[in-house]
Amino acid sequence: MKTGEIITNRLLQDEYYRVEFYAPEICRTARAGQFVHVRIPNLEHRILRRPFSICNCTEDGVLTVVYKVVGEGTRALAGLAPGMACELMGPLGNGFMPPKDGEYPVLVVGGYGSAATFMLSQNGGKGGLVLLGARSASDLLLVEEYRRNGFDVRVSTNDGSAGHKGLVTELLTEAIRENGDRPVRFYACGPTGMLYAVAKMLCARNLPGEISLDHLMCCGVGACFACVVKVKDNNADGWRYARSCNEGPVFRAAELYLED
Amino acid sequence: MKTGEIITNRLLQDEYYRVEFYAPEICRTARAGQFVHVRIPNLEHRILRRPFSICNCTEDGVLTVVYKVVGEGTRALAGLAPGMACELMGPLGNGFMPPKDGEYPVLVVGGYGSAATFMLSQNGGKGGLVLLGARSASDLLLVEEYRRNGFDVRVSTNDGSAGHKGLVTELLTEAIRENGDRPVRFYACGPTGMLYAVAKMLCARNLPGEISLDHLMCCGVGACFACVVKVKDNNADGWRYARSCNEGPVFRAAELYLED
Amino acid sequence: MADLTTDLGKMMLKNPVMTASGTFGYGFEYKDYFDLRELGAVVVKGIAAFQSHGNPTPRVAEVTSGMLNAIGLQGPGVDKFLHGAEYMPFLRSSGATVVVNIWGKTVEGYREVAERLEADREGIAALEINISCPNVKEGGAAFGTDLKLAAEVVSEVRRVTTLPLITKLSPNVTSIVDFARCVVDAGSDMVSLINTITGMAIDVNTRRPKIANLFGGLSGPAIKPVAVRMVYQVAQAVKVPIIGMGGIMTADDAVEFLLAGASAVAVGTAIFADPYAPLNVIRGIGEYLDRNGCKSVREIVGAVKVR
Amino acid sequence: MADLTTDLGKMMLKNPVMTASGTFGYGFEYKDYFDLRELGAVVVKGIAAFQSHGNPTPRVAEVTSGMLNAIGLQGPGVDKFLHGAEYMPFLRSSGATVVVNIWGKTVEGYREVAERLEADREGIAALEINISCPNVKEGGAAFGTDLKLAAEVVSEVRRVTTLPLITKLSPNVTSIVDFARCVVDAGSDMVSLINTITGMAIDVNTRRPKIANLFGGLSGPAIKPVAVRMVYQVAQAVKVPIIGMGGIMTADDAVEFLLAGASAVAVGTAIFADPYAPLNVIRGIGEYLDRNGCKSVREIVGAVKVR
Ligand SMILES: Cc1cc2nc3c(=O)[nH]c(=O)nc-3n(C[C@H](O)[C@H](O)[C@H](O)COP(=O)(O)OP(=O)(O)OC[C@H]3O[C@@H](n4cnc5c(N)ncnc54)[C@H](O)[C@@H]3O)c2cc1C
Ligand SMILES: Cc1cc2nc3c(=O)[nH]c(=O)nc-3n(C[C@H](O)[C@H](O)[C@H](O)COP(=O)(O)OP(=O)(O)OC[C@H]3O[C@@H](n4cnc5c(N)ncnc54)[C@H](O)[C@@H]3O)c2cc1C
Ligand SMILES: Cc1cc2nc3c(=O)[nH]c(=O)nc-3n(C[C@H](O)[C@H](O)[C@H](O)COP(=O)(O)O)c2cc1C
Ligand SMILES: Cc1cc2nc3c(=O)[nH]c(=O)nc-3n(C[C@H](O)[C@H](O)[C@H](O)COP(=O)(O)O)c2cc1C
Ligand code: FES
Ligand code: FES
Repeated sequence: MKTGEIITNRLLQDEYYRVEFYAPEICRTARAGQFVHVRIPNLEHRILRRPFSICNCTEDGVLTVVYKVVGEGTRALAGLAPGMACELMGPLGNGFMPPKDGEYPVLVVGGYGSAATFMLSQNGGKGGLVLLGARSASDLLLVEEYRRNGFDVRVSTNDGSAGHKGLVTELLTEAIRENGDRPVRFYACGPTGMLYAVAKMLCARNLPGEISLDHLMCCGVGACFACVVKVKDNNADGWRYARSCNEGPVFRAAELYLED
Repeated sequence: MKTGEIITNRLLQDEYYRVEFYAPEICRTARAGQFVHVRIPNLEHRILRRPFSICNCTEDGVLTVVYKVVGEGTRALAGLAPGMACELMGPLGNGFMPPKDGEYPVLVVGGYGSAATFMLSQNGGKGGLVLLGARSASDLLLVEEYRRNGFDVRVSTNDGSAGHKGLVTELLTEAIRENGDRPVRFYACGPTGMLYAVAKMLCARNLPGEISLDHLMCCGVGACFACVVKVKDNNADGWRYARSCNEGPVFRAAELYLED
Repeated sequence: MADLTTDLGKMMLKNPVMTASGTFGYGFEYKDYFDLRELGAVVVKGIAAFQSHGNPTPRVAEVTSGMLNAIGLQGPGVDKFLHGAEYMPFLRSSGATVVVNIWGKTVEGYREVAERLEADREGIAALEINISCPNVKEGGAAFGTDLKLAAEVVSEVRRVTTLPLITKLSPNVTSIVDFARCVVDAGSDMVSLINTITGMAIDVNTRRPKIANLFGGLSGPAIKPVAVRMVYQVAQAVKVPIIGMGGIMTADDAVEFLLAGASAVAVGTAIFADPYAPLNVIRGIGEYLDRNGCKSVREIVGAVKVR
Repeated sequence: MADLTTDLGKMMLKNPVMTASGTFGYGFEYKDYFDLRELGAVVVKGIAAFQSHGNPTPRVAEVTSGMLNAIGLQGPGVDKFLHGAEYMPFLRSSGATVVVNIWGKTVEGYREVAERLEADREGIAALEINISCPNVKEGGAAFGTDLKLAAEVVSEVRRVTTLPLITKLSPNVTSIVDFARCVVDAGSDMVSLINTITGMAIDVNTRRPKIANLFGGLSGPAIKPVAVRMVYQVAQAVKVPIIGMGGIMTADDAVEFLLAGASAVAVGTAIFADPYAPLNVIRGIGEYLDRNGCKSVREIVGAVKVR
C-alpha cells in the first residue's frame, strides 16, 4: 500500500481543511477528477476507507486534498499531525477529459467539488471559467487559487453572503447564454442534486459535459458494487448500474440516466 | 465521572510506564490496594475500562499508576500525552488493612504488584520488608522508592539477573524463618500463581496475610459478577464466588478457597 | 423540554431508559453514582428460585466493539433478594421503578420465582422473563429457542402473577417474530429484545477458549444493527410495547431503536464503559426531541420512514 | 517456513486463505495489486443464470466495527461471466485457483447456473452455493433458512456437476448445525460459513433506513465471535472441510477460525480496508506456525483446547 506522510494539515476555513501528503507515486499519474482512498489511522471501529478528490499534485510529489469535516472519519483526519501517515490507494477512478484544443472549460462546482476540478485550471494559462456555488460565503473554496491560475471566477451563495444570491445553476444558465457559439466543455462536481440539475441542463441543450459523482464507496476499485449510479444502456430497462469508483466517478452528462 | 488530567506519562523501564493523574478527589481517600478503573480515550472498539492499582497519592492530588504495556489498552495509555485526560472511577475496592500497632509489614510482590502495595511503605518511617520477585532484573519495580521509604528490599529473579535466582516464595520462606516470633503481617500482590502459593504458605503456618488478586473486570463496582474468585463459605459446597472488585481485590489469605 | 414519559401499557415510566439486566447489578452497586429515580426503570440481574454460583471463570472476554459473557446467572436466589438489605429492601427505599428479571432451569422454576415475587410484590413494577436459559429437564436446549417451551414458561408465570410481564427474547433464532407472537399469545404484556448473541473467542496463544464455559453472549455496539433489525421486525408483527436493547451507547443509538418501533430502551454494556451512560442517553433523547420539534418521545416510536 | 498447503478433500490449496465472495469482485479489479496466484483461492462475486441489476442505492452503510450491505447480487450473469474478458477468461489466464459463487431465485435457477459452469468448467476449482437468497417462488423466504429448500438446492446442483461443492451457510438460523448436516447429506463436499447477519441501521436525522433495501447483511469484525462459535459448532457436527469467515482482519483472527475447526478461511470486508489483507493473513499464519513450532497448518485445524 502507498503510504502518504502528512506534510501539512491545516484549517482552511470554516469546517474545511487542506491536507498535503507526500505521495510521489500517485502524483506521477494523477489527473483532475481522480481520487485517493484514504485509510484513517487509529479509527479501529471504522473499517472503510474515505474517498477524497485529488485537488492538486506537484512535481515533487505533494498531493493535496481539501476536505470538509462531516463525520468521524474526517474529524479524525483533521486531528492528524504532520509526520503522521495515511495509507492511500490511488489515483483511482477515471478523471475528467481535458478540454479539446480550442474548447473553453467551464467548471460548475459546489462545496468541496471545487477541489475535484482544480487541476483542470492548471491548463497552462489557457484560462477558463469557474462557477462556484455554496450555501454561504464560508463554503466557497479555492476562489483565489482559481484566479491565480487565470480562471474567471463567478460566485453564488444560497444566502447571498457572497456573489449572486441563488443557485449556481442560475449562473450556469447565464454563462451558457453569454457564451453563444464558442466551443465549450462543461465540468461539474458538487452535491448530487446540483449535479443532476446541471446534467439536465446540458443534455437539454446538447452541450458536452462531464459530471463527477460523489457516492458511498467501499472498495474503490470496482469490486463491491456499493457505489453504483444509473447510466443509460441499451438493455430492456434503458439503464444499468455503473460503478462510480472505476467506471466513474466522472461520467459524461449524456451518459447519466436521469429519472423523473 | 472523575476526569484525571495526565501530568506526566513516562517510560519507567522495559515495558513499564508511570503515569500521574491530577485526581484530587480520588487521592483524598485512596488506600494501598485500592484501584482506579480507567477509561482509555480514543479506543472506540474497546468498550471496557482497565483497572490499575493506585500506586501513590499525594496531598496535592497527584495519583500515580505504574503499568505494564501488555495489550491494546495499555499501549494506547502509553501513547497519551500530558494535558490529555482519562475518565477515572475510584478509588474502588477494599484496600489493604494497615499493620496493627507493633506488627511488622512484609510485602511479597511480583511484577506490577509492586505498585499495589507501595502506599503501605509510607507508614511514617516504621519500616518493613519487601520481597520483590520478577522474571528478570528489568521487571523489578520501585526498588529505590521502597528503600527511600525505609523498607528493606530483597530481590529474586527467575533468571538470576538480579538478587536471588529463584522464586520470591523462597525469599518468603527465609523471611518467615528469620522472623521468628515477631508479629508480622504479610501483604502480597502479583501473578495469580505466586499469590496462591503465598496464600498456601501463610495458611499452612497460620500467619496473617492479605492478598490482592488481579482478575478480569467489567463494571468494577460489584454489578456484573465478571471478576469473581472462590472464597470459603459455610454453604454445602464450602465456597462461594466473591466479586474481587468490591469484596476484594484484597482478600485475607485465610479467606481464599484454595483448590487442589 | 419534550415529554419523556413512556406508556408501556400496564406500566408508565418517567422516561424510556432502563438498565439492561445483568449490567447494573441490583441497583445498590451504583447508588453512589446517581439517584436511581432518574432512570425509567432499574432492571435487576436475573433472579431464580434458588441461590446460584454461576459459571467458572474466566466469564468475560473483550472482543471488537463488544464483549462476551457467560456469567451463568450467579445470584442470591429469590429469598435473599426479597430480604437481603442490599437487594429489594434497598430498592424499595430508593424509590426506583424496579423490574425484576427472572429465570429458572425448569418451567416450575420460573413459576416458583414469580410466585414468590408476587407474594412480596411491593415496589416491583414488572417482571421480565429471561427465556435464554437452558432447560435442564429437556436436555439443555434454551427455552428461548423453542416455541413450545417459551409459551409454556410465559403462561405458567402468567398464571401466578398479575404483575406486568415482559418477555425477553433471544436473538439466536431464525425468526424472532415467531417468538414475539408466541409469548404475546401466551400472555406476555410486552417483549424486550435482544438478549446476547452466542459467540466464542479463542486465545491463539494458549489455544483455549477465552470463556471457561466455551461460549458467551455477545453484547455491545457490535450487535446493534442486528438488534435494531429485530426490533423493527417485531414491531411490524405484534401490537404490545417493545423494549429495545443491544449495543446502545449514545442517545442517537437509543433513538434508532425508538424509530424502529421500541417504546423504551435498555442500556447494558455501555454502563461498564460509563456508569452515567443511561443518564446521558436520557438527556440526549430529550435534546433530540427538542431539536426535532417533538413534544413527546411517543412521537418517534416506530417513526422510521420506510419509503 | 511451515507448510501452508491445505487439503479440502476434493480440492488442494497452496494456502488456506481465500477471498470472500462479493468483496473481491472477479479478481480482475485487484490485478494491479498483486498476483492472484498468491491466494489460496479467489472466490468470485455471486453469479446467477441471468444478468441482474441488484438493489437500489444506498446499498451499504458503515456501522461500528463493520458494515451493512444489500448489494442485491448485481452481476453479469453466467454467459457474460464465462465469456467477458474481465471475468473467467481473465481468471483462467491469471492462473488463480477459482471458486465460483452461485445463486438463483429458484431451485432451477441454481441448477441452471451450475450446469452452464459445468459445461465450461476449465479453470474452475469448485462451486460455492450461496443459499442466503430469497426464493421468489416460495414467498421470499431464504433458501438458507429452510432446511427443505437448502437440501433441494444442493442436491439439484449436485446432480449437474462433478465440481467440488461448497455450500455457504447463513448465520440467521436457530441451529446452523442442522443446516450443515442437511447440506452435507444433500451432497455438499464442504461448507463455508458465515454469510452476513441480517441487520438494520437508521439515520436518526432523516429517519430513513441507511440501506434502501431496509435490511442489509452485517459483516466485519463485529460478527467474528458469532462466526467463530458457528464454525466450532459445525466442526463438532460434520466431517467435511469447513471454510471459516466473518470479520477476519488479521492472521490471529484467521488462526482463531482454524483452531475452531476451519480448514481454510476467507477474508472479506477487511479487503475494503486493505486490499493486501489476504496476503498479510497468509504471511501471518506462516509466522504463527513457525513461532509455535508447527510444521503444517493442518496441525492447528480444530486444535482448540476445550478442557
Ligand atoms: C469520489 C469522491 C470524492 C470525494 N471528494 C471529497 C473531497 O475532495 N473533499 C471532501 O471533503 N469530501 C469528499 N468526498 C466525500 C467524503 O468521502 C466524505 O465526506 C467522507 O467519506 C465522510 O467521512 P466521515 O467519516 O467524516 O463521515 P461519516 O458520515 O461518519 O461517514 C460514514 C460513512 O459514510 C461514508 N460517506 C459519508 N459521506 C460520504 C460521501 N459524501 N461520499 C462518500 N462516502 C461518504 C463514509 O465513507 C463512511 O463509510 C468525496 C467522495 C467521493 C465518493
Ligand atoms: C485490581 C487490579 C489491579 C491492577 N493493577 C495493575 C497495575 O497496577 N499495573 C498494571 O500494569 N496492571 C494492573 N492490572 C492489570 C491491568 O488491568 C491489565 O494489564 C490491563 O487491563 C490490560 O489491558 P490491555 O488492553 O493492555 O490488554 P488486553 O490483553 O488487550 O486486554 C484485553 C482485555 O483483558 C482485560 N485484562 C487483560 N489482562 C488483565 C489483567 N491482568 N487483569 C484484569 N484485566 C485484564 C482488559 O481489561 C481487557 O478487557 C490490574 C488488574 C486488576 C484487576
Ligand atoms: C455481563 C452481562 C450480564 C447479563 N446478565 C443478564 C441477565 O442476568 N438476564 C438477562 O436477561 N440478560 C442479561 N444480560 C443481557 C443484557 O441484559 C442485554 O440484553 C444485552 O447485553 C444486550 O444489551 P447491551 O449490548 O446494551 O449490553 C447480560 C449482559 C451482560 C453483558
Ligand atoms: C459488499 C459485500 C458483498 C457480498 N456479496 C456476497 C455474494 O455475492 N455472495 C456471497 O455468498 N456472499 C457475499 N458476501 C458475504 C461475504 O462473502 C462474507 O460471507 C461475509 O461478508 C462475512 O465475512 P467478512 O466479515 O470477512 O466480510 C458479501 C459481503 C459483502 C460485505
Ligand atoms: S466502491 Fe466498490 S465497486 Fe465502487
Ligand atoms: S467487575 Fe463487575 S462485579 Fe466485579
